[in-house]
Amino acid sequence: MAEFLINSVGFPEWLAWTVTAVVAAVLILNVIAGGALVFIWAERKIAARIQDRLGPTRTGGRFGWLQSLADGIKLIAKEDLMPEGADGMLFRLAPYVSFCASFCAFIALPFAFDFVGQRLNVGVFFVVAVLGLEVFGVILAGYASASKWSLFGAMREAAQVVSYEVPLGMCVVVPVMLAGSMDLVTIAEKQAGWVTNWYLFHDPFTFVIFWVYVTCAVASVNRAPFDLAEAESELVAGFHTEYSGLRWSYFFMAEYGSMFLVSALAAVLFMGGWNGPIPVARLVGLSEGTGDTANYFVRLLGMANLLGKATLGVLVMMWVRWTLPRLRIDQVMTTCLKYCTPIAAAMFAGAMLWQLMLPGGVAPGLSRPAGEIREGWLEGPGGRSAAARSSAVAGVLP
Amino acid sequence: MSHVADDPRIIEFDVRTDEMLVNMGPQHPSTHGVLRLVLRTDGEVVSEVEPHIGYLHRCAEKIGENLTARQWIPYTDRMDYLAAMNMNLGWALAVEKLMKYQVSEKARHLRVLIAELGRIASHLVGMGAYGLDLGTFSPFLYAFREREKILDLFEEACGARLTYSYITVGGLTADLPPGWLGRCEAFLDQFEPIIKEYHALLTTNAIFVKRTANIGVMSRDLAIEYGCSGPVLRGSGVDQDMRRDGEAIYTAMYDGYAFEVAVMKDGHYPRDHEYPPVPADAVLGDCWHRFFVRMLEVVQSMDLVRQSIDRYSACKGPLGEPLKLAEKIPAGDAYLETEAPKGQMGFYLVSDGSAIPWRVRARSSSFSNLAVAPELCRGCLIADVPAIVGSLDIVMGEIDR
Amino acid sequence: MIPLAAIDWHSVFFFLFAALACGCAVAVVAAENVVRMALYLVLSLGATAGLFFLAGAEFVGAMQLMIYVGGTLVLLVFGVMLTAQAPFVSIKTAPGDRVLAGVIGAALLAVLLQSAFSVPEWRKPAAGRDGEPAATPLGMALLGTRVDEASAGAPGGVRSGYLLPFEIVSVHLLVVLVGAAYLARAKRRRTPRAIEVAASMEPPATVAAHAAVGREGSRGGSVLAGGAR
Amino acid sequence: MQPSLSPLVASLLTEPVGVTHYLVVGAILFTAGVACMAVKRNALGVLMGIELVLNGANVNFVAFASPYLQAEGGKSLGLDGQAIALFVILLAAAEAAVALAITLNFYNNHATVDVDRADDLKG
Amino acid sequence: MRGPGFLEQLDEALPGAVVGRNLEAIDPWVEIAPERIADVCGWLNSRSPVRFDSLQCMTVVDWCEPDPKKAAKVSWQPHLELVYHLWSTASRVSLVLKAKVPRWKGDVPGQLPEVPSLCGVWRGADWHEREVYDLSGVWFTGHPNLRRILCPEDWEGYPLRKDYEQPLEYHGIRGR
Repeated sequence: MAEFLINSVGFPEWLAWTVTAVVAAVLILNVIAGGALVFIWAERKIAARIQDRLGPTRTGGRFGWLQSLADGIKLIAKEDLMPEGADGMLFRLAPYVSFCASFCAFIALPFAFDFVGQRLNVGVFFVVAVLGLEVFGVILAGYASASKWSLFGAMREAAQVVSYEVPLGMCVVVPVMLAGSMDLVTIAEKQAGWVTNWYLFHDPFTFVIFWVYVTCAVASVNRAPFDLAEAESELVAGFHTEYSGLRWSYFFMAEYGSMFLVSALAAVLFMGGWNGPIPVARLVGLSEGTGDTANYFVRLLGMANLLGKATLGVLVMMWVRWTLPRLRIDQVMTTCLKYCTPIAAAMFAGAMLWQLMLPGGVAPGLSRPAGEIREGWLEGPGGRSAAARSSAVAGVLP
Repeated sequence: MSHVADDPRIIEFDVRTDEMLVNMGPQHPSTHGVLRLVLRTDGEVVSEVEPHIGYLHRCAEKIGENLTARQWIPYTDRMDYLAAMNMNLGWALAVEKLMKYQVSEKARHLRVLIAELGRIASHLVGMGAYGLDLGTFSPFLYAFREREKILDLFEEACGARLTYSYITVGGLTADLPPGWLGRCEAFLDQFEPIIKEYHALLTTNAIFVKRTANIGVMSRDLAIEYGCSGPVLRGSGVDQDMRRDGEAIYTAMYDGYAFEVAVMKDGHYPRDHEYPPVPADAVLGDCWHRFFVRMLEVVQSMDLVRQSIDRYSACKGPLGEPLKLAEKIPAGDAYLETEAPKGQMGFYLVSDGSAIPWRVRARSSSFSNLAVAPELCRGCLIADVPAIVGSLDIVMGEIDR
Repeated sequence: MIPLAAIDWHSVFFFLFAALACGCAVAVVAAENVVRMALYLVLSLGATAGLFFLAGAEFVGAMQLMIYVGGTLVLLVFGVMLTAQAPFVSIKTAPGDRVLAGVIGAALLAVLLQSAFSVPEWRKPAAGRDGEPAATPLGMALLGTRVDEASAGAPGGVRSGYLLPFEIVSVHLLVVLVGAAYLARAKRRRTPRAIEVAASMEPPATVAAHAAVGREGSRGGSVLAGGAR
Repeated sequence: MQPSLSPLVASLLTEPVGVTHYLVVGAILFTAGVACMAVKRNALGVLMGIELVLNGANVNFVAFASPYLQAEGGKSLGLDGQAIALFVILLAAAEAAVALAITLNFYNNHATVDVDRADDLKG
Repeated sequence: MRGPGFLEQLDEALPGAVVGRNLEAIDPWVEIAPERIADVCGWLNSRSPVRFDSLQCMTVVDWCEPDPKKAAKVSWQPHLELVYHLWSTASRVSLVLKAKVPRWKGDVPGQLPEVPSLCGVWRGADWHEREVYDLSGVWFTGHPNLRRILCPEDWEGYPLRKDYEQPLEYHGIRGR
């Protein structure tokens, strides 16, 4: 976009970049805020349909489209209560900490080739790391609320999220290993083409680890059946028991933001990102580099593809939530430590051996002399830009 | 600071923590009304639970000393308001026992029909609310969907949807409207396959089993000693059902009806229907068995309703009028326990010969069933408390009266 | 007024993060409440991660976020909560200690700042910025293969990587994990779980045996009325 | 913007940051950490001070390692600096785990986290 | 083991405990000396040929006519009558025990009559006795936790007594 502004519109460079940055930030913010509205509406509709109800029907026309907006307005107008014994500063700060963490992770999430807030060569890592920060808001909320139920919720969330980061990290490492890069764009591009190129179907180990990832992702964003931090039948509402109004809605936006994020991450890591099951763009002759407009169109298509996959993931989470009972905290921890972690570790090892043993695998430093790798690295074909660098490494590795 | 280790079984290695007193209720989503549980917890582990009741106390017994026996019927509605028909029946039978009154054959079968439908409705709520306690919302609404249909039938029969006052002293307030039986049978036919869905969603669900199997195990002796009754007692393997074992005036109502008490005998449940197998983790007397007994009783009640429909329609002649509102009751006292959905509902009536009872007493099953909760919850996790209390299927209206 | 075009946004973000990091670090010292201290520390370390990103050390920055902020500090907050009883949430510091710490801190800061400004080359960076993605070379270095430019001039062409330190650190982490788990143990009594209570009670009589007893009385009714029935 | 302040601010905002800038931040973090260790009586506060100190050191390592911040022709530490920073982060995690375990043990035995009360070995 | 023969066994085991009986009533009952009630229940629970293993219901009937005109016509003296409904799970039979106690101990208003607690016999008696104490005002000696259960802890009076008068106000809430 910046190049377009500079070259076609004639903006000075600084202005072009500023405008680009602002637009990107606003877009991401809107994806979270707007996405949360849509997803809340969807959740209500889906829950209603699962339960033989209709859900919202009136607000904003036939399907209650504007129900969540109306709710949002109600929340803004609602009195913002704070318990007497609460730690005021932390209590006020906590929702924003949660929301910011969820928001920040979107910076590195690519929506299509080059449709990314900031392309980081450690993108996967960044997303997972920042997502883990959301727990701080929850802990602070639980502590600052001066309510025992909130504290219970916060402690559960802390224990749960920190534990689930271990298997989640292991699951995420597998596609990284297959792609030979931690750059989300590179990982997605490696899966371009037909559905068989998806890492989900790369080998049996990745197929299994995808489901481990799904479990851990659901747990790490606190959705049923792992929603212990806000278990309403046990802890009233868990960490946000004492919250009301706009601050409470920030927690909600953070929750839906993270749900979308982990789904999008799953799509990028395992399901080809913006590369669909069928390479439509390539089949009809629209591929990268056939001109600016066509290129742009392809990317828009890719973005729709990714958004579709991520939304599907979110919908599955909703489906699960309205179907399954909730686990107990010790069972949640058992699931993590006794099942998810060992399975993830075993699948990781399996995928590694698969790469090593079978032709076409990547085994850096083992199959080639170190000097050769270094030479390849230094004299990569694609010039000296960062993106080209990573592809150079990927290219030089067998 | 030194700690004396006396029994290796009760020594745990953990971080030093402090006990915390937590109020669960009276405004809490999972306490089935206005029950207040004071939990003494150590982290997630509950060391002591103390139920505080009385938030719904409406002095029903005192009111009963100022009304005639039939006038008190609406107050029985408000005891177990989820099975008001069965409450009406219990009181009506207790008064009839003291008066040595026998209702007509047609009224008898109609009473069975209504009472068993009431049992289905109550168990549906119990089942759905239990799902809610365990964090799954949908079965609750599935249960309510079917209960609504029963309430529609009740509404047609007596005009009310919650507090019916339909069964009354000396019979029932009115006969069924025309076509009612057909609609009732249609409901049963439609409802029967749905039970499989409930089993799929809850009974056999892996997470549900994990949450309920081997949780809150109540031994047979504990259940009996606390005077537990109904599915709570049968869930512990005690073969007792007042419809079969009760007093003559009550069991006579079920004379000729074929039903098998839903209790685990010799390691298995009655096998007159397709039931899911008992999971390996489940222990007799745990939450799962209490829940399962309720599910079995729904099927059993459907059978009974079908039988009663046949018998009722075979009865010729009038239903018979109920007793006068201010009918004098002979002096004396009588106590009768009936098998309400939640357990044995006992009514005790002392009369001095006038129309107004001298003393009225309602012995509710939930009262005794809840009294065990502290025993069951000792040492469980916080998440188990709703699971255990929910499996007792209490109704506060009945406990506090 | 500075023309917007002249602003070096890299520097602006640097100052933003630097101010956050330093401000929160000072706030950690100044805060009395231990939970707030933890919050400030989180913000300070998070901002430092931002500085790492700005310095081109993306992998280190992400590591900082993941391990330091996401792991270590959650652990720390856990510790705070476990010990956060009213008297310990804010333990007051003696004013004398504060003054002393201020003096020593100021002296230390003066020395450090002096050394920071002492080398002129450190103050004038090159205008053109060209970094390399460090994640892959770093990963390879940890596996024992150096592919970065710095190694190009080294004798023999390839310098050794960090395989040994990497392994040592992994073993170290394992040892620490075990050690920490061992240290944090404490003996404590607890009430036996309901299951154990149930297990220690006499086993329930079999239903069959019970049923045999039950057959004695056929129907309900008073024990006293038996003769009449 | 005040005219007197303007040149300094302008020079700060328009010129690229160098190693010195990072070193200053590192120094402040380090000093804050040291002060924290000295001042706090809560064992966890002391622990936080240690984290700050390690973090201050890390800032320096990363600054020296960064090719972005070097002067023309200056040689950066390169990967070595980043690797050391990584090891510091890992070891800080290990250190925090052990220190926390010690703190909790101390709390178990003394029912306080005040380090001034840990004087059992005092003669 | 049913019928009057059962009573003879009880008499034999605990002579003097049974002070009255009515076997012709709808629910035949036995009257027990109130101070012996725990012994009798202990015997019934553990040593009797028919094991009464659960206490189903327990209540108090207040025989007192507050209206002096009507009081002149009644045939009984004012007293409290405790009624215990026992149930034998094994034999599926019930038993009604009654015990008469004065309305006030030593006829001093405010002094609750005392009866031995049955908590040692059946743990389920706990709540029943608390309710009786709360609503009818009988003190159960040996009860581990005899507090009000349905009414608030600071409630005054015993609502199920016939001469109970509703308070005019309770914590600022109008009563009448």
